[in-house]
Amino acid sequence: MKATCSLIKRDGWARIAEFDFNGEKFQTPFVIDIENPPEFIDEIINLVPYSIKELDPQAFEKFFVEKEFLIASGLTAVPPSKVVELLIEIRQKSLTKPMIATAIATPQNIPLLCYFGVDFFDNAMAIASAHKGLYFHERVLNFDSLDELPCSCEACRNLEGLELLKRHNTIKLEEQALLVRQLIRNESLRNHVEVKAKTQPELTVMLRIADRNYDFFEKMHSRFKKSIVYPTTTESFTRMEVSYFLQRIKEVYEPETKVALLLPCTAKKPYSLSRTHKTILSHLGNLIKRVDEIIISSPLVLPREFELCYPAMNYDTPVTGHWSGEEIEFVAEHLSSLIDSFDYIIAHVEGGYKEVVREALDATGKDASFTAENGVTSKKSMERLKEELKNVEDCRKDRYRSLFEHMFRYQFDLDLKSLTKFSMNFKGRYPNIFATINRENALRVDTVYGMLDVYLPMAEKISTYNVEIADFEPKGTIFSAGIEWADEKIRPNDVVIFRNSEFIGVGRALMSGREMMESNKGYAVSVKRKTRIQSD
Amino acid sequence: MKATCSLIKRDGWARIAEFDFNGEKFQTPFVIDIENPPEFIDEIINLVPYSIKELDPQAFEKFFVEKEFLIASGLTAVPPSKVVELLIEIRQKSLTKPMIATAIATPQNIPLLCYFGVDFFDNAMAIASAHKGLYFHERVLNFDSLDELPCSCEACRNLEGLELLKRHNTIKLEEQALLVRQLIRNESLRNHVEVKAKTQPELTVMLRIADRNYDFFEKMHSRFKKSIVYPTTTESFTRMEVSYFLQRIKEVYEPETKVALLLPCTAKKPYSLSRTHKTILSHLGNLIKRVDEIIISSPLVLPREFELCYPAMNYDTPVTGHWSGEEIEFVAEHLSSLIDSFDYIIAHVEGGYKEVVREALDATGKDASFTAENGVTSKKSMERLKEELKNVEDCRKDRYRSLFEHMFRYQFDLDLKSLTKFSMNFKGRYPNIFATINRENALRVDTVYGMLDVYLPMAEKISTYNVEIADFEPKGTIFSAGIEWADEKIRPNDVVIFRNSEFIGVGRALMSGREMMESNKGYAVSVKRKTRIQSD
Amino acid sequence: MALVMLNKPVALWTDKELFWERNRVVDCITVILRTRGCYRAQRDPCRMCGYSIDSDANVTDKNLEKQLEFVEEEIKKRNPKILKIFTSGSFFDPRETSQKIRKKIYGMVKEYSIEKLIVESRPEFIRSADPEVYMEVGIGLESVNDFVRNELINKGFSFEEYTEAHDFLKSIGVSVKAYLLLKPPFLSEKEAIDDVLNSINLLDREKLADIISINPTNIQKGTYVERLWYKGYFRPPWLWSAVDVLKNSGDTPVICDPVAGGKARGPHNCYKCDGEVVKAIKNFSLTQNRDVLNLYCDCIEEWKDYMLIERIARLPLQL
Amino acid sequence: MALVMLNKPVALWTDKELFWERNRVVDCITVILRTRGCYRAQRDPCRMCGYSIDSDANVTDKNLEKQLEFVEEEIKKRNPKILKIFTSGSFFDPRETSQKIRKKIYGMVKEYSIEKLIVESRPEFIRSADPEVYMEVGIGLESVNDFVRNELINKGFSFEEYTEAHDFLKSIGVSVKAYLLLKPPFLSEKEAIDDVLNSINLLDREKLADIISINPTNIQKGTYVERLWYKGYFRPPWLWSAVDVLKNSGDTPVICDPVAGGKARGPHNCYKCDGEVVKAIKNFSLTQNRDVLNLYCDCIEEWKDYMLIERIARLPLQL
Repeated sequence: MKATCSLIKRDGWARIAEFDFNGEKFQTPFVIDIENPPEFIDEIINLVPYSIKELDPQAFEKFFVEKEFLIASGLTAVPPSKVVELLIEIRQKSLTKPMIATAIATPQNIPLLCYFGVDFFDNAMAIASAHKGLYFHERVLNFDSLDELPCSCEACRNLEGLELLKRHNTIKLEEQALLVRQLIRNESLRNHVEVKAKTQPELTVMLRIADRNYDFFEKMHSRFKKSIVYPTTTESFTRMEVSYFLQRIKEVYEPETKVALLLPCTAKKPYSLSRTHKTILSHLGNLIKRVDEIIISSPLVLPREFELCYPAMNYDTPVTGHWSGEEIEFVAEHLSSLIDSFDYIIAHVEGGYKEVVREALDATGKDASFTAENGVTSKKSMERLKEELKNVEDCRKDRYRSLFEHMFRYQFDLDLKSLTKFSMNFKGRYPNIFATINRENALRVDTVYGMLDVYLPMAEKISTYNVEIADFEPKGTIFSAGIEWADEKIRPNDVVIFRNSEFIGVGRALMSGREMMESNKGYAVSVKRKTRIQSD
Repeated sequence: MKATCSLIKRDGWARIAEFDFNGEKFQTPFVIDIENPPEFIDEIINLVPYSIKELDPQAFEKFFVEKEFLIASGLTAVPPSKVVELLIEIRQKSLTKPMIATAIATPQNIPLLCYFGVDFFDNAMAIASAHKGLYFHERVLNFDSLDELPCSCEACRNLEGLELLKRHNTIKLEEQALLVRQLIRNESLRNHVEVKAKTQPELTVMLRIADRNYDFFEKMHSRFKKSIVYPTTTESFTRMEVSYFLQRIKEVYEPETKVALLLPCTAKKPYSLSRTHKTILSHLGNLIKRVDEIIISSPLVLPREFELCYPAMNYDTPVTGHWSGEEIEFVAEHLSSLIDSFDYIIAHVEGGYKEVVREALDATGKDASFTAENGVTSKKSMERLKEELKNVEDCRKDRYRSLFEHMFRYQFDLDLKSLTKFSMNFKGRYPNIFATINRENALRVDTVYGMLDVYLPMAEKISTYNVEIADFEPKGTIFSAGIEWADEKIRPNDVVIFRNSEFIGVGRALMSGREMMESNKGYAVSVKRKTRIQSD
Repeated sequence: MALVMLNKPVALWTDKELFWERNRVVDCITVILRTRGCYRAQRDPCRMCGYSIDSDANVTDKNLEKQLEFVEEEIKKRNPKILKIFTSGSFFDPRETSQKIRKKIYGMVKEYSIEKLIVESRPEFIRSADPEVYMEVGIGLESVNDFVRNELINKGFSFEEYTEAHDFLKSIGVSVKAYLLLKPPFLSEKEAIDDVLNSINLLDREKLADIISINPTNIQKGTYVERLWYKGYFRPPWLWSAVDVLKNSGDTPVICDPVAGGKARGPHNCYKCDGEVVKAIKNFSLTQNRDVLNLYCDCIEEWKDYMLIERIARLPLQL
Repeated sequence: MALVMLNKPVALWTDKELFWERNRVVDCITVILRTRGCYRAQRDPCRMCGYSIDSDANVTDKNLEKQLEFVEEEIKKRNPKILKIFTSGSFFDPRETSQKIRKKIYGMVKEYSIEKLIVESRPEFIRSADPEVYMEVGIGLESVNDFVRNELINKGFSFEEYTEAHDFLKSIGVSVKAYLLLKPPFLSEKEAIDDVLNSINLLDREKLADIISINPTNIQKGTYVERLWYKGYFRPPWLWSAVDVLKNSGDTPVICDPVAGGKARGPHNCYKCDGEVVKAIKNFSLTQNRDVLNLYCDCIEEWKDYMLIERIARLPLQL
């Protein structure tokens, strides 16, 4: 039996895909009913479970046969850290093959398993649980102890006893799979994964260990998303959205001055449109151009240049006024590397922010003057800050230019200045700003995704994140079948430049670059704009 | 309209109660359907919302009338910290009155609101959300973006459009209320609250701020429970089960020797039945009686004497092998106060545990020898530990006696030694052990609740946690109507001694002591055993 | 403030108005004179009233004369049948418009054959009028319910004071227009509708007004209601509520001009149907034809539920 | 190990046994001799076999003679119709029971008028027997499927070797009992049932056994299967599976004695009905009456679902 995979939507390794098994179609994540299995069930059955590998590598070698499915079986017999290892090992065998985790699905673990790239589940655990009197819900409940059923599914309303339990438990799995599908569409699965991981210590362990596998998750990590990051828990600090960003800004940050001005974050995004930042900025006027601004938040810390870059625009932290020791340590560490190249620091912060700065100063051995007192916008604070800045060497940082250059480097790994030979101008009302060349739009800040959008005149100049397509006129969506070559750096949601002999255009990647080359079906690039190549 | 309240079951401030409004009965937590409201609705309607107090105290004074209900209204207009303040303020007005939080309930916040003692909710937010196209689920979803409905409730299966949304959203509230009811029955609401708090930053903030209100939550805190603590998140460290325990053991700990032996925790509970501890203890033989043992875990740290005490028997921590800075700090702080009275420390620990010990030593200025190397049960480790103990002054700690004395002090605030004049003997197979006086059972370790159970000969000697009841023969359950006086220290689940002129007995409290006196209906004490008082 | 401002009315515009006594629609000039303003405005203002912003303590009779000259010019140009003179206070309060100024206005009305003069006043000042000028006096009754009027709105006069003023005006042949406030602070949407309908009902039954004007609350700068609104405690009424009130009024003519209708600070529905509904309300106000109020939009369902929600929530739910 | 142990059989007990050729139930003595054990046990044992624990490399003919003396005493006391001699290996393997010992046994059978001698052997050793003793030889065929027998169980002989041994034995008038293993490692519950039924079917159709004995896998100390079981990769079969097999067997008599039945390490159901079901299986083994297998317990539903679950899970779900 041959399976074909058409990718519909990715959120990291989690995906909605349509699998076709000899004409029968299944959209993932999908829960197989073992009482009424699909025809492809034989592709999932192997003699030994995958995890036997640990106990008896020879038996595994001898009896485990690779099939159309990537089969993650026997996971209940190994500890959480091993489950993570096996899932990652299995998922990496193929980008396109369907992956099933057998006999393990519960409403609690489905989101996390999808996060590892599992496509198919079954209701074995649901049925086994039913026989043990376990009733699936947001927590697993004891059926016999229930006075009333906290559910209005068809099973709970029409069935009784064992039949009710089996069907209800299965429905809860299906609901969870459908919920995950929706969250993939919203690009917000991770928030949900973090919540569900809290329901059981083993899931918490799995998630914590998962986050140590940066390389695996980075391969499918969307660098730009339309969803919001809710850093409500410890694991939020180690999620890809945060790790990648903090890592990447360090790689591409090029401050222009020798003095860093540290400012506190604000609930409103972008920060510079908040009341606090507006007050400070308008008070300082041109003085602000003498320094490089760095905004301290939790878990993010970033130069002003990245405040429109995902996820700086798209996070909402719970603020109690109290910084935990861990938060301070985490943020201070990242702040340290950002301030490393500066001669002097002006820290216009108070409270927990100040503790962060102190720790970063200790780590770097830098000096700083603290200018805030009784609120960062108090009269005294503002005066002291102004005085401090007056002593700084004059400089004329161009805010928009710097922002575009940084975001461009972050996104394309290219130097905008040299590409455009300084011919760029800027327009628009912050944050909806444009870079133009010869009065034509070249780049635009896409505030939904926190990235730069590219216009055709600029597209031609971008040599990275390119996709070569077959000779057809691209319309709407480019399918992976039509892709000849793709930059391996490409991740889902990246802005890509596609070309063939006749056309050049700009699109949004829906797959990773490697996936574009490896898969034969599915949505690869959504076309934003294109043009016929001018033959000269 | 008069409401009467019969308490059925408490889990902290959250409760299942039956309210009777002129003959119409409602079991809480209950969600009012505003499209089809109960007759008592007028008791909930006030001219101004409670939270107007903040904006205009005069309007509040003038227009807010106290009614049969404690009305927490207008909460959506104030920040999370204020919501917490108001909820606590309102709940404290009465232990028996029904409390409603109006126009705020979502499936996400119901558990937390119940945790504050809210009894009634309404579906105003559910309906308002429906009109905005919001579809309630574990996350709030956008109805229009749903390809398939991840729910099989009657609304999703039979209705369409707005009617579907309104009904579905309401059903999700009702399901959540029923789920909470079940979790109250299981005494495990807090685990769920911690999970749900992760769905939204404001709820995370509310929970964090809630935990700063120790005094409020302590008033209804069950010191002993049958449920498991899953410390999967930062907020688990500040939950009452942990805070109270760590605080209380410090108050009642009385080490007998001058040397503390620090040991690592184990997944199996009680620790002393784990393979690791069994190995160590059997290896040391009588030497162990020369020291006081302290077990280091996260977030708990406790003398061996409390290993059967809730929640030391009843927690399951996610273990990745990595201790976070915050964990180390937290545990070290509590360890510091436990080791303060010792002359010398033997730390038989490695890895993260060692870091904890180092930090505690720094804080207390104590010395320690570290005896473990390559595993705490390695041959070398065991030998070094033994050598170390041989140098310690001989002592003959009686393990059972010490355990009973500590648990007794923890539970009743009384000195068992002087109460029993040293006449006690011990029997049973650990952890199911008994203290006897004149061969009669006096005390028993109740391993389900992690507490001491009391037999009648002992009951007479206990002067605290007493309840005076009216003159009737207590059977099964004592209702609060029959209670004349109760020790204010009593919390739900406490073992209490009840008496009247004819009977004395032992029961389990189902309410707090104050509540027993203030309420006229409801389950107050469940009778375990009783006897007619011998008249001499 | 420059003197020149004191010499100009706050505003002046031409409009169509129902001449209800004659059952026809005529041209009308509306003038808002800048006066010293309502005597309560500074000390103890009504919770929704922001008109003090249009008044100035420095206004003298001289200024008012100048303002009237300006009005006269307009009258000459437009030749209206009805003249409305509003003062952001009480026309009959001598601190706002002195006897002298009032006489000047009566004179203008007669000179230019204006058929009707419409003014506004709190009831306590209503003691006299020019019997030769056909007048209509608008009184901000707001509600027949003393609790609503005085506790919620802070109006500071009783229903009895209103009826006395009404009876006096009728006795000298002056028409009375009662203003009713649709949605005072603290009343929920439905309670507000009920209160207005209750007022209409009583006024109609007892013939205590010749015409009733419904004012849906709008958020005026610097008012108490604005604070409520800003903090999330108040939503201006739905236009559907005004429609509902108009549909269920009695025999007494009822008009309504929804100030800021369809705006966030004014009465509004879903913002999609608002234009149409405002137009219908205005149309009804001119024609008293209930048929024009047969309107539909999807948001009518939301409005119905909103009434249930606000009843228990005591504030609008912001989503 | 003390010498005295080598001089006593591992075990000896009296039991009822179906004398199937005569269709009656008779007294039977079963002896497990301590021999050097199966030659494969140390090098390359079957995955479920823990019998090596009952053997000892030091056993000599002297010891075996002593053991037989012990047996003889018992025979004198009990006077059984059937004698079963098991060696934790192969009766015909001269390394276990030499020609001399075997002769001694044949002699005992004749001397005490025992009507039938039952022994066990791997097929490769079956080359001769005493024509004067009525014998039945049990062969651990386990499955007719070579893959199952050799890959999964590691038995190390082919089906052909079995049929050759069978044909030889039949040619000299010896009965053949085929042992079938119910649930080898790695087969799921249902696959295991199907495999046994497939084996029964073939043996029955081709008349390749006189009697079939079903051995539900039990967890023996020190075995590969024990490791699987300990780590959560194996569950002994349900007794319902044995019942199912027995119910669906053919004309060849089928017996089953579920070792450790109803225990965690043996075939079991829900532990509530196990006693009754084991009894019924034993009863059937004596009577071949299928009616005794009409049993019911709630857990039969769980067993049915368990078959579906284990098929996909490839291990038991521990809850």
